[in-house]
Formats: sequence, structure tokens, C-alpha cells
Amino acid sequence: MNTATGFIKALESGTKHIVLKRFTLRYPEEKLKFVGDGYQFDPKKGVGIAGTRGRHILFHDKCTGCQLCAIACEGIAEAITMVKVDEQWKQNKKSIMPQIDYGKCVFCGLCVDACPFYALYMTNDYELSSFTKSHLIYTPSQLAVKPKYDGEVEIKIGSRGAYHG
Amino acid sequence: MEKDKTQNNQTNLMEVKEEKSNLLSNSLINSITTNFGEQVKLVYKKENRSKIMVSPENLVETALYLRNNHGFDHAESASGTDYPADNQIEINYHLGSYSNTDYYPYIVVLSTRVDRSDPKSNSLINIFPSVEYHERETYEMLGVYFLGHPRNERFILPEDWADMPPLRKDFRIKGR
Amino acid sequence: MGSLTPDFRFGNFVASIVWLVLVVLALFTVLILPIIFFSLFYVPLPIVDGQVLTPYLFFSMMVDPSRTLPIVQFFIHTDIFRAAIFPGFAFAALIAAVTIFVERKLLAKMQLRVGPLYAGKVEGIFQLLADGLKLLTKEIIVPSGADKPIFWLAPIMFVSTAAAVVALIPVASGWVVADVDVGLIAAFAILGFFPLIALLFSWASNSKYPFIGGLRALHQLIAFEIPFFLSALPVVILSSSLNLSDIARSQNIFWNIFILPINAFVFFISSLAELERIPFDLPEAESEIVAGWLTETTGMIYGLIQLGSYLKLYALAGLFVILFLGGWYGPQIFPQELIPGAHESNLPLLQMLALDGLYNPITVNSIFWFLVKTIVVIFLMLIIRGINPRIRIDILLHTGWYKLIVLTFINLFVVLMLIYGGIIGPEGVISIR
Amino acid sequence: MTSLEEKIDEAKRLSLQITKETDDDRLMTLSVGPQHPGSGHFRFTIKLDGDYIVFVDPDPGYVHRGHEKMCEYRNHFQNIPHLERPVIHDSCNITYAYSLAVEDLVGITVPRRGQFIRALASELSRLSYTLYWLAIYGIFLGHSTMFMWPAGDRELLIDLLERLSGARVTNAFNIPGGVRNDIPYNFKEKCLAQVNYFEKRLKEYDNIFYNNPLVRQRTEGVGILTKEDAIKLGVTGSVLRASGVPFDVRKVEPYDVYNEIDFNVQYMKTCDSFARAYVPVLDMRESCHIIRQLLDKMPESGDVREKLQFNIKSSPGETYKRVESGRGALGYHVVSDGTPKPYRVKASVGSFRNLLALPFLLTGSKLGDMPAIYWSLNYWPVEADR
Repeated sequence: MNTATGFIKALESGTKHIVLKRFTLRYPEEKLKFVGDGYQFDPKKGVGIAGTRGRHILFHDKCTGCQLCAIACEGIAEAITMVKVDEQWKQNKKSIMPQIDYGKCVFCGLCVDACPFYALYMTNDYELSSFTKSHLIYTPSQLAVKPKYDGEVEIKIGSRGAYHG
Repeated sequence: MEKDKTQNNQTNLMEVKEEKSNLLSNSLINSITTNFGEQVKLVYKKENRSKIMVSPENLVETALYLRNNHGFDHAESASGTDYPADNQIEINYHLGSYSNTDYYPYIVVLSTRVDRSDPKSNSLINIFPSVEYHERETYEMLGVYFLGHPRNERFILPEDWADMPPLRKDFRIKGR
Repeated sequence: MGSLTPDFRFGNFVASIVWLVLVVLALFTVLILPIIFFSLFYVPLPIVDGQVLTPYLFFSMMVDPSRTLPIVQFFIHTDIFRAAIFPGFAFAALIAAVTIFVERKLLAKMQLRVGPLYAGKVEGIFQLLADGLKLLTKEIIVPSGADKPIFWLAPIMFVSTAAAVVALIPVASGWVVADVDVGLIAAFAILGFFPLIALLFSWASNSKYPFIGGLRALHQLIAFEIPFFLSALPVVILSSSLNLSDIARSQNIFWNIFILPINAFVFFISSLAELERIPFDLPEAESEIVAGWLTETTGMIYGLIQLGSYLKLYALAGLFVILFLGGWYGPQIFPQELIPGAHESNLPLLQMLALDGLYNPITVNSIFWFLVKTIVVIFLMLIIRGINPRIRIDILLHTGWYKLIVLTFINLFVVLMLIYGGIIGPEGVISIR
Repeated sequence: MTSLEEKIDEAKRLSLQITKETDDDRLMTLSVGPQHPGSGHFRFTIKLDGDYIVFVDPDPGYVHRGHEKMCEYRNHFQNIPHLERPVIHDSCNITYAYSLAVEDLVGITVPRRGQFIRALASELSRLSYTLYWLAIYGIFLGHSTMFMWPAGDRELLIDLLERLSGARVTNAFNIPGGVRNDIPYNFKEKCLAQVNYFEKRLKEYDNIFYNNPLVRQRTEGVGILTKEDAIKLGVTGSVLRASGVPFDVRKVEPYDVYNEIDFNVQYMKTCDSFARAYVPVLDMRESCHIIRQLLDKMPESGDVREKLQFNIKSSPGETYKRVESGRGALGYHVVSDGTPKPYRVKASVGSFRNLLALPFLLTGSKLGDMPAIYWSLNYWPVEADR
């Protein structure tokens, strides 16, 4: 009889789920909502500010070309190289700024931790796919652009199960 | 007030635990030193950890003693460290105990140093069957030949590996 | 857009389609029509409505809707219609296709997924079409060292054997492709070919995993053949006929499932095993032997075998309905006339809609109830897959040889005792006829 | 010609002493490996006598070999994103153990709030790993619903981890000195709601999977690893606890805040595949319990990270620190020579230790039991490579 009750319970549990709300996030139409603007770091306090670790954003007016981000990345992904930029900044005598290869980046965010001048943050944008490898290399001017991300969907827990909505 | 009390209790508990672990390690070290004398050298003694260094000849004896008298019945890992400056390779067995509840948190590092140019050591596979794959890995990663181990052969590395054992210090990763 | 070629022009596309249509039309008039007309000299033409159906008459009848009906009426009583369209292959294949789609959607719902979604806008109803097209266009890889004739033949044999079982299933009184007196035995005989095909194909694939899968299929199907057959035996005793239509007709008052519930259970379980569906999909156990005897199948070979196995699913569900669920009997819910007073009116459109001479309320009702019951049985077979794991070969064989056979034997004796005790049967207290 | 039973006995005996190649024409050699859907990045060769497995030779090392060598070229912080790679689902536990080892070498203590947060992250990580493992166990037994449900419910925990650390799987969250960032706004309520909902879902797993008679048939009494054998083979984690040894590093050697948390070590005494499959689920219940306590007892404010230099120099010496990961005790033996880079890192991982039980249990069992035994070992193929 144990066998029969086991089957019946399984059947009941299975059929119950037919009427539950479906959990799937329909990705291209729906996108997840994230907590903040992205992962940031406060060098004075020495802790980060919670956020999604997506593509970087580089503030040209704060970057001093100190290479600390590139040094941090050297042992991890070797994704950051310092390149010459045409711009002239007072704080950046050598005119070098990081250029990030997203084909190599692992999005650990240790470069953001390494930056002492609030120049490098991470944003919510994670859709970086491209047709060629060379398109994955983001130059400093590309990194300066603030990406647009409009995710509105969150996990909600209702009476008919959890769902994305 | 209550919080203070609980905190006090906790600190007391911690102290009791530390004392217990100290007592345990003391009794363990004492028994080993009384039994083996000068042959066994204590390297360090921390909370719940202690490391003893033996000569390669005494390795099996010490392991057998630890297993039979103190209930260290398995090895969490067996690994090697290369010391080219001393021309030696150190082999560490991290021994733990599942049968003796007192020694649950305790780990004895049984280590020995063998000659780097011709590294050979006695296998502990008959005492701790659990070191089987660890010793095999150590063989291919550091080139230490374990006498008595039935399969000193390739395990993790590629099948066509023909270079030197990769965890030796003079093996350099390309581009580094 | 990236998906289009750079030199794509919509005008060229339309022009190419127009060109294609013109070429086809020209070929049709120049080559195919003469061939048809020449061949018609040698083919005896059927007589419809008292006239010989010449092509000229055919085309003129097609123009007048009121004269189309006799042709259709004539056509649906030909053997070729029964074998090819209803209740034969096309009908069964349609049900098989719907089954595949419903299964995917149902399992998805049970597993909190969405299932097929994008093909065909509405809940992905054209997913199967897309999959079929994909399978058609895929390369068929034949393993080196494979026994090529058998490798190519096996999928076709699989589908045709499944279609042969379908041919024996009556969907309404008189609506069956092959109304044979040994229908039940014929069905079991044809079902017995499947392990042979599986073994032949797996052997011909020249690979280890198919070989193990084929052996498993052989073991499994033979182990379940006997309880399968024995569980149908009491039904034969009760209705004293092997003809499937007669068996269905004998249940116009009581369904057999009320008298033989244990047999129905055993039949259901064994048909799951025959179908190699979870929990009995050992020949295709993907975590142990890759894909079992289907490992080396590619492209349309796989598609044909899938089609065959879903045809088989329909056939066995139909067999279950015929044997235990009273066949096509059910309360009459279709009206005597499709549109009341339609065939007395003078409007030709209404007369056409009345489908005078085509619409038979009893047959339509029978087909409806048969379909409803079959779909319920198919549904039960599908839902089992969502809640159960695969079982092990030795448990499976043990279940087949020890438990189910014993159950059927006990039930057989019980039925015999009831009949000779005069409780059920033709002259019993509970009369079946 | 020896009989089959003798052969199996001999193979069982040999499997402790590692089986030798058997050359018998009657045996069929079958590769269960990377080209095979049922194993992941791992291969083992099995030899079949009829339906019985008489010889098993595991052959790991497809993905992450040479991991320990790579650590010697990077400093302690740079090692964090590397070390978590083998089991990205359980990344917080791996980095936890390494952080403990480095903190021991450097000689610092983590602020109390940081300790709580990283314990929280590691519990979430453990839950998400166990669900992933369970999903694969479901599909190994051919139970497609049991594949989809845990894989879907894992999203709840991944979502929490993403809110906490900013990445879905490769968190790089626990670092030497604490955690990367403080918990975000509104995290506690969200975490409580999702974990409570998740705990309810565990009952459904019982209904559809663990109490299903067919699952019971396939797993009960299969692959019995007795307590003596388990101790002898030195297995760890849920495999050990399923064999009746209540050993959990969180309990026996509490690290950080675990001595303030009230939880039980879940273990079973039936020693079979079913116990090994069920103990992780019991652990998940305990983990939900622990998460609630952690959220409750966490200090309202305070530092979460001890500020360390990027090139922190540790004092020469060596240490061995372990945590309880999703697969059992996970220890890091770190040797330092005073430079910012470790001299030698040795990871003692649960998968590698449980791998030893694989030939022992598979030898003599049926081919149909192979998935039920193999994946019940709570074994993550890639982690054994390291």
C-alpha cells in the first residue's frame, strides 16, 4: 500500500504544478532588475557598494593613469591594458587609460577595488556579445559611455508560487 | 545584562574548548615523543593542528603508531612541496580521525623530507587506503616514487605528458 | 540585419517565386497533363452517381459545389481513403503529432517551464513543424562499418509496422482499415516485430551503446509481451470474439474495465513497457548508455523512429479503449441533423453545409467518443513520464516475469470462475450483451 | 575460469589496492566520459561482464588541472577569482577556506559583521550548489521533473547571491579580510522571503522524488558503503554522513561565527545510495535554518572588511584551514615564504576524496546502478582535477 500512496502523492504533487505560475524568465522580453547602478568601491572606507558587476564605466576626469587596475588584473585575466588617449587631463600626465578586453574579463571587480581615485566602476550592462573578437575590446572612450539598462522584472512570491514579474 | 551573560558563557565555552584542544595536542605530542624520542621532531603546534617531521625511514612506523594508538584513520590529503634550496621535497600527510570523536577537529601533519634528486618514499597505502589517489597525484605532480604503491602512474596530467613533474619549482609556466 | 545576406532584395525574391510558379505550370501543362490523360485510357474509371467519372466530369463537378458531395461520398468509401487518411495513416500521424506537442507542453507546465513558445506565435503550436523541417534538412550520418541496408531499412520498417497496428484499430462501427476476424492476435503478432527491429537496427549500427540498448529492448519487450497478451485474454473470453470491432460492440452496456480492473492495469503497464516510455525507457536510458538503440540515429531516421513510436502510442491507447473502455460507445450528443431543416431549404449553401449523405450522427458520435477516450488514455500515459524516474533492468524484468504474469493468471482464473459460476458472461446474472 | 562472484570479490579487494587491468575477451569495455552525457568533464572506463561492472578506472583531469601551480604565480587576492573556478556554483565556500588560511598566515581577524555576511554567502552558495547537484541526480535517474524543479528553484538563491555579491555564480565575494561589500538595502526581507519559500519547496521534492516508490527501488540498498569502509576510504561530506559518521566541519571545528549558530549535523545510518542522496536535502533544511539565524544575529552595523594591502605579505609558515563545502570538508594547505605570493597551495577537496569510493562501490554493481551510485557520491567532476 505504501507504493500506491507514494505514486498518488507524486501524481498529486505533479499535477498541482500544472496550475502553478511558471517560473521561467523570458529573457529577451523580460530583464532582471538589479539593486543599484552597479558595483562601486569606496577606497576611503575600504569596502565596496553592492551592485551587479557588469561592464565597466571609466570617468576620464578622474583617471590618473596609475595602472593599478592593470596590475590587479595581471594575475587574474590580463584583460586590462593601458593605452594612450588623445585627451589632455591635468591629473593624467602620461595620458594613458585602461582598455578592457571583455573576451578575457571574468568580472571579478578587483580592478574597481584597486582604483583609489573613484575612476573605475561597474555598471548593470551585461549584454556584451558581438560578432567579432575585436569588438569585445572596449577603448577608454567606449568605456566612458554610461550604458542604458532597463530591467524591470523581479522574483515575486505569490499564492500560486514564485514567478518573475 | 542577558547579552553580557551569553557572551560570557560563549567566551567561557571557547576557553574550555581551547584548553581541551591544548590538552589533546599535548597528550598526543607527549605520547609520540616518549615513544619515538629524537626520531620525531615537532615543527609547530597550533590550535587543533600540529605538524611532526620524521625521517623517511620512520614514516611508516609513526603512521602506524598514530593509527593504532590515537585513532587517526584517514588522510585528508597527501601532498608535496618542493624545496630546491635544500634539495629536498617535503611530503605532508594531513591525518584526521573519524573514529575518535575527541580528535574530530584535530589534524596531524605527518611530514617527511626526501632527497630531491632521487625522491623515493614508502607508501602509506597499506595503513591509510585513503591516500591512494593523493599519492598517485603527488607522484605525477612532483615525481616522488612511492615504494609499495601499486600504481605509480599518470592520473590527472595529459596522457602524452613528457615534461618534468609540473609542481617542481624549476618548472615554469609559459609566459611567466 | 545580420540574418539577411547583404545583396538581398525583396523584388528579386518575389520575381524568383513568380518564375518558379510559371515553370511549374508550364511543366504541368506540357508534360504531366498529357501523361495523366494517356494513362486514363488504360485505367478503369469508377462510377459515381450513375455516371462514369471521367476527368472532364470530375472538373465540372468540382465547379458545382452541390455535385462535389457525391465524389467525396464516393471517395471516403474507397479503401485508399481508409488506409491513407481516415482512420489510417494520416489521422494517426496527426494524433501522433498532436501528442508530441501536448506532451512537451504538459511536461513543461508540470516542470514550471514554458515549453515551446516562439514558433507559431500562439504557445508555439508550429514547433513540431519546425522540428520536422529541421530533421528533414539534417545530414544523415551512417557509421562506418554499419550494415547499410538494414540501417536504412529499419526506420521505414519501424514506421510501417506501427502503421500496420494502427490499421487494425476501429474508430467506429465499420470504420477500420482491416476488419479481420483475428484482429487481436494480428495486433499482438505485429507488435512482436518491434523488438526484432530494435535489435536489427542496434546490431546494424555497429556501436556498443546501441547494442546494449537493443539487447535491453529485446529483454524488456519479451518480458512484457506475455502479461500484455494474457491481460487481453479475459476480454476475449467475455466477448467470445477476437475481432476488435466485435469486442467493442460487446461492451455497449458494461465497459470491461469495471469487470476487469486488474487486467486493465496490467495492460496499461505493459503497454507503457511496449512503448519504451518512462519509467520503462531502458533501451534509451541516456545516463547509462548514451541514447540506447537510437544512439546512431540522425536526421530523418530519428524523425521516422519518433513518428513510429508515437503512432504506436496511439495504436496502443486505441487498443486499450477498444478492449477496456467500451470502444466508441458513449451517450449520443450529436443532433440528428447538423443544421436543423438545412437539407429541405432551397439555398445551395445550406444544403452543402447539411452534408447530406455524409453526416451520419451515429458514426460521428462514435468517432468523437473514441477520440475522447483515446486522448484520456494518452494523457495518462504522458503524465506518468512527468513524475517517475527510470527503473532498473532487473526490477523491470522481475516486474514483468513475476508480478504481472501472476496477476494476469489470477485474474484469468477469477474471470473463468465468474463465467462458469454464471455471474457474468452471455448467460450470466450480469449480462454483458 | 573463475566464477563471476569470485571475480567481483577479487575486483572489490583490488579496488582498494587499485584494480589492475584485466584482459578478458569476454568483457565489454565501455567509456563513460566526456563524450557521454552522463558524466560531465570526467571519464571512467568500465568493464562489463554481462550486466555487472567488474572493473572501473577513473580518469579525471580534463578541465582545471594545474590549478595549484597557477596559485604560486599570483598574490593572495588575485588567487580568489581563480580558485573559485572549479566549482563556480559553490564559489563562496572555496574562497572562504582560502581566506581563512590567508588570514591565519597574516594574523588578522575579520570584523564581526563581515564574519556573518560571509557565512551567509557561503550558506547561500552551498544551497545553490546542492540544488544543482540534485537536479543532475534527478536527470541521472531519468526523472525530468526533478531536473527542472531544483534548477528553477536555484534561481531564488542565485538571485540572492547576485544581489549580495554582484555576480550570479563566480562571486569572488569572500576575500582575505572579510567580504567585498556590505549587504544591500532591503536584502534581509528579500532573503527571508525567498529562503522561507524555498524551504516549502523542499517538501514537494519529497513528494515527487524521494517518496516515489520507483526512486526508492532504484536507490535503496544500492551501493552500500559501510561505516568502516567509509572511514577507511576517508570519504567526506554527505557521503560520510550517509554512512553514519556525524562529521561536519561547521560543528566539529567551528570557524568564524558557526559556534554561535544552533544547528544539527544531519546523518543517516542506512549507508546506501538513497541516504547519500537524501542527506544533502536534510543539509539544505539545516542551511535554511542557519541562514535565518545568521540574519537574525547579524550586528546592525559595523565594518565588513579588514583593510588589507593588495600585495599583503604574510609571515613565513604554513597553515591548513578547512570549511564544510557542499561536497564535504574543503581544506587549503598554504605554505608561505614571506613574499606576497604563496609558496605552495594544496587544496584538499571533497570530490577528490570521494572519488576513491567510486571504483569501490561500482565494482560488482550493475550497469543500471551506475548513475545512481556515481552521482550520489556528491562528486563534482571538475573539482577533482584542480
